[in-house]
Amino acid sequence: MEVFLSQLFIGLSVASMLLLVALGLTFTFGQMNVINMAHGEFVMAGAYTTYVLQTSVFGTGAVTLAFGLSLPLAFLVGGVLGLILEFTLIRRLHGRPLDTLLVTWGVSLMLQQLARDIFGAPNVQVKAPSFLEGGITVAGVSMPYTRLFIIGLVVVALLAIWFYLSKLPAGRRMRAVVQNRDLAAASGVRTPHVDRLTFFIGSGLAGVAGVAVTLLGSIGPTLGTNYIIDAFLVVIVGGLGQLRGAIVAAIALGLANAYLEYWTDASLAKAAVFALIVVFLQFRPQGLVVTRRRGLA
Amino acid sequence: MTRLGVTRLLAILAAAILAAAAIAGCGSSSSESDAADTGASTSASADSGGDAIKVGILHSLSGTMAISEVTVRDSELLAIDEINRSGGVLGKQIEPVIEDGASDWPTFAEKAQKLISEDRVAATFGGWTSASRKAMLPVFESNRALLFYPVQYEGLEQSPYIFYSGATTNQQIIPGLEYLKEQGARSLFLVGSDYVFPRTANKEIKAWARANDVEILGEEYTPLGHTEYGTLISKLQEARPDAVFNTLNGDSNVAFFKQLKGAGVSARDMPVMSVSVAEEEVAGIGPENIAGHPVAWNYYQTTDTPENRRFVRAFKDRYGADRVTSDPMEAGYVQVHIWAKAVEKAGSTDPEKVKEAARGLTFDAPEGRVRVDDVNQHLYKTARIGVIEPDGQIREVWSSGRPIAPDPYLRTYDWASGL
Amino acid sequence: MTATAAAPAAPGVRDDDLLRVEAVDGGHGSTAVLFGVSLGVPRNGLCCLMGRNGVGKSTVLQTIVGLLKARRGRIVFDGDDVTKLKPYDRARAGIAFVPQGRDCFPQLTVRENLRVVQEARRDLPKSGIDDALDLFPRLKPLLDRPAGFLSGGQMQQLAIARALVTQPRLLLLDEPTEGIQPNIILEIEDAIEQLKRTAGLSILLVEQYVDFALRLAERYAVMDGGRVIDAGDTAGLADGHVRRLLAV
Amino acid sequence: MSAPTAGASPAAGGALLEIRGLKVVFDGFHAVDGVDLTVEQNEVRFLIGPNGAGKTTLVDAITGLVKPAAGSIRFEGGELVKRREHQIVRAGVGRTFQTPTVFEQLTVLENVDVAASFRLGLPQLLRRPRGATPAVTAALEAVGLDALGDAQAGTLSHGQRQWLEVAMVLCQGPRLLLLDEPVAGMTGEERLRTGELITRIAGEGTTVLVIEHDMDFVRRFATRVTVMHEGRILTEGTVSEVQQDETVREVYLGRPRDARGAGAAAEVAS
Amino acid sequence: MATMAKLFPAGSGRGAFLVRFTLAAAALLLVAPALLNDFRLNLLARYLCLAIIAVGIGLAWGQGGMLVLGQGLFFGLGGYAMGMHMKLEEAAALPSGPQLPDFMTWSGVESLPWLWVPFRSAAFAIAACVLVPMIVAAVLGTLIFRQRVRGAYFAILSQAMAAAFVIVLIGQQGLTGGTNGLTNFRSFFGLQLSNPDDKRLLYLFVAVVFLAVFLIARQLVRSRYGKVLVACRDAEDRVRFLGYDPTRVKVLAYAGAAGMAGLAGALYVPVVGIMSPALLGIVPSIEMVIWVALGGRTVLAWAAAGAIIVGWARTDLSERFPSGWLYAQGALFIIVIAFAPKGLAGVSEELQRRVRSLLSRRRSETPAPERVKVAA
Repeated sequence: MEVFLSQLFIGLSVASMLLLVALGLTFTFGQMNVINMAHGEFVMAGAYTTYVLQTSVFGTGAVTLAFGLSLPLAFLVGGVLGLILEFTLIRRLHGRPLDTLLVTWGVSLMLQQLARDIFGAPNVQVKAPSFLEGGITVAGVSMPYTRLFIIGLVVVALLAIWFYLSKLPAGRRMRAVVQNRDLAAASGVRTPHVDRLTFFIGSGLAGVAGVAVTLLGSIGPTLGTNYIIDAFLVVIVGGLGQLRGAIVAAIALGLANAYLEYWTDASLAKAAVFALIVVFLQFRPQGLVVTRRRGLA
Repeated sequence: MTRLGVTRLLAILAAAILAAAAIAGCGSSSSESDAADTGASTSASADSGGDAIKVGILHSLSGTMAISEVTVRDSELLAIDEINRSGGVLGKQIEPVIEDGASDWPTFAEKAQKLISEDRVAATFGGWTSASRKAMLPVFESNRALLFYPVQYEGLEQSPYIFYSGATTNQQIIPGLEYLKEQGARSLFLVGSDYVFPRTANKEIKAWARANDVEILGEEYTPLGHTEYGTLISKLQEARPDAVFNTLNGDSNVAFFKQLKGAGVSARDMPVMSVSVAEEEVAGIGPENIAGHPVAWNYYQTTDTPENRRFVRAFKDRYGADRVTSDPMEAGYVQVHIWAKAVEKAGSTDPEKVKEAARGLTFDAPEGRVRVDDVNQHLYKTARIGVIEPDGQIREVWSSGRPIAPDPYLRTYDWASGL
Repeated sequence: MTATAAAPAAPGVRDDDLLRVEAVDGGHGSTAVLFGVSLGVPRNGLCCLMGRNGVGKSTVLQTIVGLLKARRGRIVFDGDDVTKLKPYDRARAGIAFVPQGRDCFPQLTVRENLRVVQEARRDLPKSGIDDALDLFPRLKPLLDRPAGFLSGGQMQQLAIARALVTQPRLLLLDEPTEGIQPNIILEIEDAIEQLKRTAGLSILLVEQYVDFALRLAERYAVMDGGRVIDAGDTAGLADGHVRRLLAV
Repeated sequence: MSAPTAGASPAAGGALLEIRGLKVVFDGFHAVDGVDLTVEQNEVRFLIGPNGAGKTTLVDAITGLVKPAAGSIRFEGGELVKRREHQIVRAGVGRTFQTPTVFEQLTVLENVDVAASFRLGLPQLLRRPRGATPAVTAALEAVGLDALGDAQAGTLSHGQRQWLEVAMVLCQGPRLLLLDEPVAGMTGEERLRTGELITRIAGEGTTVLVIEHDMDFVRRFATRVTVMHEGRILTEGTVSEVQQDETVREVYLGRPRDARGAGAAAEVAS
Repeated sequence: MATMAKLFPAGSGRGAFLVRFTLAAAALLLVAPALLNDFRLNLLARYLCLAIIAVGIGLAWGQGGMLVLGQGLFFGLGGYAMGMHMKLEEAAALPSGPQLPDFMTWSGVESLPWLWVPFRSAAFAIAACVLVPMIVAAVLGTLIFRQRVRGAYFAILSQAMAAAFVIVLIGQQGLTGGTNGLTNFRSFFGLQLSNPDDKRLLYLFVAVVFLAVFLIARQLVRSRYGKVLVACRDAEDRVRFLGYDPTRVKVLAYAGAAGMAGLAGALYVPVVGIMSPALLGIVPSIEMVIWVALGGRTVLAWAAAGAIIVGWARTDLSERFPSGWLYAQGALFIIVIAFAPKGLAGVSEELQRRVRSLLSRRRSETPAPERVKVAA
C-alpha cells in the first residue's frame, strides 16, 4: 500500500514535469501545427536564465529572490526566443508541418552550440531556494518540497492558461483561430498576431519548465533533448492541441512510468511505455481527445 | 516575386557552400595523402616541416560527453605546452592535432584512423567512455599505433597498443569497497548507468561482496541521460542499505543527487560512494547536494604534493582561477608527460620503441609517483578515498599510502577467479 | 496592375460601385476555378449572385474576402484596391463575410462567438453585439451554449450576427438559407430585408431562391463554368430571363 | 476480397443495388435519414435535390466513405456496409467526386494506367508500363483526352479533370458507376458529350447513378429520377412525373413569391 | 557553347539516364579508387552505406510521403544481424575458451543466447540483414497505416520506435553489447579488415551494392507501383476509390526502405568496424532524413548525393572547425529546408534551366519557353 502511494506520488510528479514541457508544445503544435523540435532548447534557455540570475545578477546571497524572479523572466526569455523563431522561420513554413520539424531541429542544434559557447560545455549548478529544502511525509510517503513545488507550478500554469483562454479576449481569439482559422481571419482577427502570441506563450511555458528542471536535474547545453520526445508523446497521446488530453496523457504516462519502473527497471519501463503508446494509437489514432473541425471550403 | 528571388539566391548560396566544402574535402585528401607531414592541418601551431612532432588529441568537443572530455583536453594541452616550453621532445616541438569525437563512438574510430593515416601522429591521447575506447581499440591495434587513455575504467582489458593512465578496478573500486566495509557497511545497493563500465564494475563488486559477507540489496541501471530518479530513490529507501555504490555517469549524477537530497536522504543516513564524480562534476551537481558523500579516486585537487601545487597553479593560470582540476584531468596531464619521457628515452617516436622504453618508467605526478607496469601498460597508482566538502573540494580521508600495482584482470584476488 | 481605368467596364460593374471585382482569375491551390470574373455591388444596394452548384460562386466570395488569392485582376473596395490585403485587413476595411453552411467557432459559446469578433478591434463598440442580437432574438436564450450545438438555422443566424458585429459596409452572404428549416428561412429573409434598409450597408448575396433574391436585388450576376455569363440591373429584367439562364 | 465475376451477377433486370433504411448521422445531424432506394441493372438513374439534401452523403455511404448509423446497402446481393472503400471498388462500384481529384504529379496517361491496374498482382505492378494498354487508350478516347496523354494532370482545367476522373473509373469496368455532378463547370457541348458517354456506358452493361442539378441535362438523359430532400427520398419516377410533382417544384425552385406563411407550412409537412 | 549544352542535357529519357548512370558508376568504381587514399576511400564506402539508407528514405518519404524519422531502427537491425555473424565467426576461430564474443565474456554470459545461435549460419545472417528489417517494418507499418496514422503523428511515432529500440539495445548488454555495441571485428567473409587491399575490395563491393540498390529503387519508382505510391502520397483517399488498399501500398515502400536501411547497416559494420546504439537513436535517425531533404526528397539520385555530400561535409568541416561546425550544419539544414524545399535537386534544376535558357537565348533570339513545372 505504501509502495502504491509513494509510486502514485512519484508518478504524479513525473507527470507534472512532463506536462510542464508538453503544455507549450500543446499550444504550438495544436494551434499552428508546428512541430517545434527546438522547444527543448527553450526549456534549456529557461534553466540557464535561472542560473544567470542566481550567479551573475543577484549572487548566491539572494537565492530565493533570484529563483522567484527567474519564473517570469524565464517565461519572457523562452517567449522571446519563440517569437524570433516564429518571425524568422515558422511563418514562412505555413502548411508544411513536417518541414517545420526538420527546420526547428536545425535550430535546436544551433541553440545547443550557442549555449555551449556562452556557458561552456560543463553542467552548471543552480541552488534551490531554502524553502524548498526537505519535505513532508504523509501516510508513509515522503514528498520533497521541490516535487510539490513543481506539481503546484503545473497547477498554477494550468489555471493561468484556463483563465487566459476562457476569460481574456486574447485567449478567445486564440481559441477562435484554432477552431476556424479562415473564419477568424475573415472576421477581422489578425491571425499572424495571434500566431505570434501563441508561439510566445507556448515557448514561454517552456522557459518556465526550464526553471522547474533546475530543481531536479542537470543544467547543460543538451538538457532539452532529455525531455523533448517524451513531451511530444504526451501531445500525441493527448490529441492534437487538446489541453485536457495532454493533462490526462501526462498523468497516464507518468504513472505508467513510475509503476513499470518499480516492477522492472528504468530501461525496460521506458521501452514498455513506448510499446504501450503504439498499442494505444491502434485504438485511438487521433489521441485521447478529438474534436471535429470544419473549414470554410 | 522578390521573395521568390531571395529564396532562390539563398538556396544557391547554400549549395555553393556545400559544393565548396565537398570539393575542398576532395582536394585536401588527395594532397595530404602524398605529403602528410607538410599538408595543411587543423593544428594551431604554425610550425612546419620536420621541426614538429604531431600528436593527436581526440576527445568529444560536442555532444553529451563534451562536458567531461573538454576538461581533459585542456590539461593535455597544458602538458604539451609545458614540454614545448622546456624544449620539446627530441629537440622538436609537439604539435597537437585536435579532433572532435562528438560523443559518438564510430566517430572516435573514424577520427582515430584519420589521425593515424592522414596526420601521421606519433601518439594519440583521447577517449573517456569505455565505448569510445572499445571503438578505437581495433583501429590502434591494426595500425600498430599508440593510444593513451586517461580515465578510470572497468578493467578486463589489456591491449598492446593502449596505455591506461586511469585507474583500473583494483586501484579505485576495490579500495572504495574496502573503505565502506571499514566504515561498517554490511549491505550495499548498486546504482549505475546502463552501459559497460557500471555493469562490469557491479559484476566485480558482487563477487567481492560474496567473499566479504556484504549483502547486495539491489542493482539498478538507468539509461544514459536519465533524469528521473524518484522511483529508484524510493527503491533505495525501501531497501535501506548501509551504503550505495554509485557508477552513474554524467548528467544523471546531477539528477540523482538533487533528487536524493530532495527526498531527505542525507550522507549520514546512506552514504553514496561514487567513482565517476570528480571536482568538475561536483560543481555541476552543486556541492550542497552532494556534500558529505564519499568518492574514490587517485587524485584530488587538494592532494598535497609539490607537483600538484605546481599543476593546479599552472592550470588556473592558463584557464582561469575558477576552474578546478580532477582525476581524469590529472591522468591526461600525466600521460602526455609519460609519453614524452618514453620518447626521449627511446630516442624515437616509433610506437614499438616507445612501448619498450615506457616499461617501468616512473614519473612524479601530481598524485605522487606513478610507474608504468612492465606488462599491462597500466599505471601503478595510489588509491584515495575522499569526502566532498561543502565548498566543492574533496578532502582525502583515506589513502592506500603507496601506489597499488594495476591488476586489470583481478588475478591476484581469489574471489575474482570466476570473472 | 493589369486592369486600369482604361479597361472597358464589364456589364454589371459601375465606377461608383462600393465593390468592384474586375476581371479576376482565381481558384483553390493549383485548380483554376474563376476566369475573368467581373461584378459590382452598388452603394447601399444588393447584388445577387446566382448559378448552379460548382460554378464558382463561393470561390468568388472567398476571393473577395481574401481567403483565396486572385491570380489576375483586382478587387476594389470603396475606391481602394484591396487585392493585396490580408483577409483581416479587408474585414477591418468593412467587408464582412457570412460563409456557407454551419460555420462558427464550435467550442466557443454564442456570446464568445460574437465577443471574439468585437474584441478583435479596438474601434468596435460592445453595443454592436446587442444590436445584432436584436435582429435575431432567437439567439438570446442561447448565449451560453457552445455554438457547435446550435441547429443549422440558429448557426446561420449567429453567423450573420457575427458579421454584423464588425459594423461592415459590405456584407457577403453565401447561401444563407441553404439546408435550413423553412420557418427560420423566413426569419433570415426578414433580417436580410431589414439589413438592406439599413443605411450604409451593401450586400452581395448568393442565393438559390431566385424569387426572393431578385425581389431584393438592384443588381444581379449569373455565373457558369467559372465565368459571369450575364449581369446587370434587375430593373426591367424580363421575368424568366434569369430562370432560363439557370436552366432549372 | 475478390469480387464475383460479372457472369455471376443476378439475373439481368434484377436489382443491382438495394438500399434499405439507410441513416447517416454527423454530430447529431441526420444527413441521410432513412433512405430506401433500388437501382435496377443497366439503368441510368438520376439523383436530384437541392443543396444539402443528402445526395453526396448517400453516395459516400454506398462507397464506404462514411459509415452509416443504420440500414443496409446490398450490391449484387452482397452487403457493402461493413466493407472498406477499396473492397467496395473491387466489388464493382466506381465513383467520381464533386471536386475532381486527380493525381497532379502524374501524367494523364499514368493517372488512367494506375486506375486500370487495380486488379494486377504485385509482380505485374512492379513492372514499368510500356505504353498504354488498350483499356487505357479506350478510356482516354472515350472522354476525348487521348491527345493529352503526356500532360501533367496538374495542368488540366477543371472540366478536363472531370473527364479524366471519368476515364479513370471507366477503365476499371465497374458494374455500378456513381457520378457526382459530372457536368458541373462544363460548357453546353461538353455536357452533351458527357451525356452521350453516360448513355453509351449504360448500353454496354454498366449501371449509372448520376447526381446532377442541371435540369436540361436531366431531362435529356435520364430514364428515372429520384428526388432527395432533407435526407429523405421525396419522390421517384420519370422526368416528367417528377417535374409535375408539386412538392418537388417547391423544394427545388423555392416558394411562390407571396406564399409566406402557407408555403412554409406546406414544406414543414413534407 | 555546344559542349555546355551537352553538359546539361535537356532530355530525361532513357539515353540520358544511361549516360549519367555510366558516368556515376565509372566515377565510383574507377575514378574514386584511383584518386583516393585508403582512408578517404574507406570514408567514401561509409558514405555509400549512408546513401543506401538515403535511397530508401527517398522512396518512403519522397515518393510515398511517409516521413520516416526512425530509420535507425532498421539500420540497426541489419547492422546487428551482420555484426552478430561476424562476431561469431571470430569467436569460433578462437583457440580456446567458451568461444563467445568478447563482450559476452566480460558481461558474464556463459553460453550463447538462443537469439544468436542461427547467426552462426552465413546464409541466415545475410538474409536476416534485409528480411528482419522488412518484416519488422511490415508489421509496424500495417498497424500504423491501417489506423491512418500519418503526417506528424507517424513521424514522431517512428522516432519513438527508434528511441525504444536503442533503449532495449543498451539495456540488454549481455545480448547486444550495450552502449559499446559490437566492435573489434577482424574479418568479413574472408576479407581481412586490417588489410588495405582487402578494404579496397570491400569498397568496390559496397559501391556495386549501392548502384544495384539504386537501380532497384529507380525501377520501383518508375513502375506502376511507383505511380500508385505517388498517388497515395498526394491523395491517399482517392486511391482507395481506385480499388487499392493504401495501407499495403505504403507498407511495401516502408518495408522496402527498411530493407535498404538494413542492407546499409550490414555493409556499414565491416566498413566502419562498429555497430552501436549511438548510430541508431533519434539524432542519427533525423540526420538520415536531413541528408535526403538536403539532396532533394523526390529525386532518388539527389537523395543519395545528399547523404554523400553531408557525410563528406561533416567529416571535412569537423576536421577544419572541430568545435564550431554544428552551427554550419544547423544553418545549412535551416536554409535548405526553409528556402529550398526541393533541396539541391531543385537548385540544380533551376541552374540547368537558367543555363539552358541562357544558351538558347544566345543561340537564337527567340525567347525561351515558359517553364512548365511550377516550384511547389
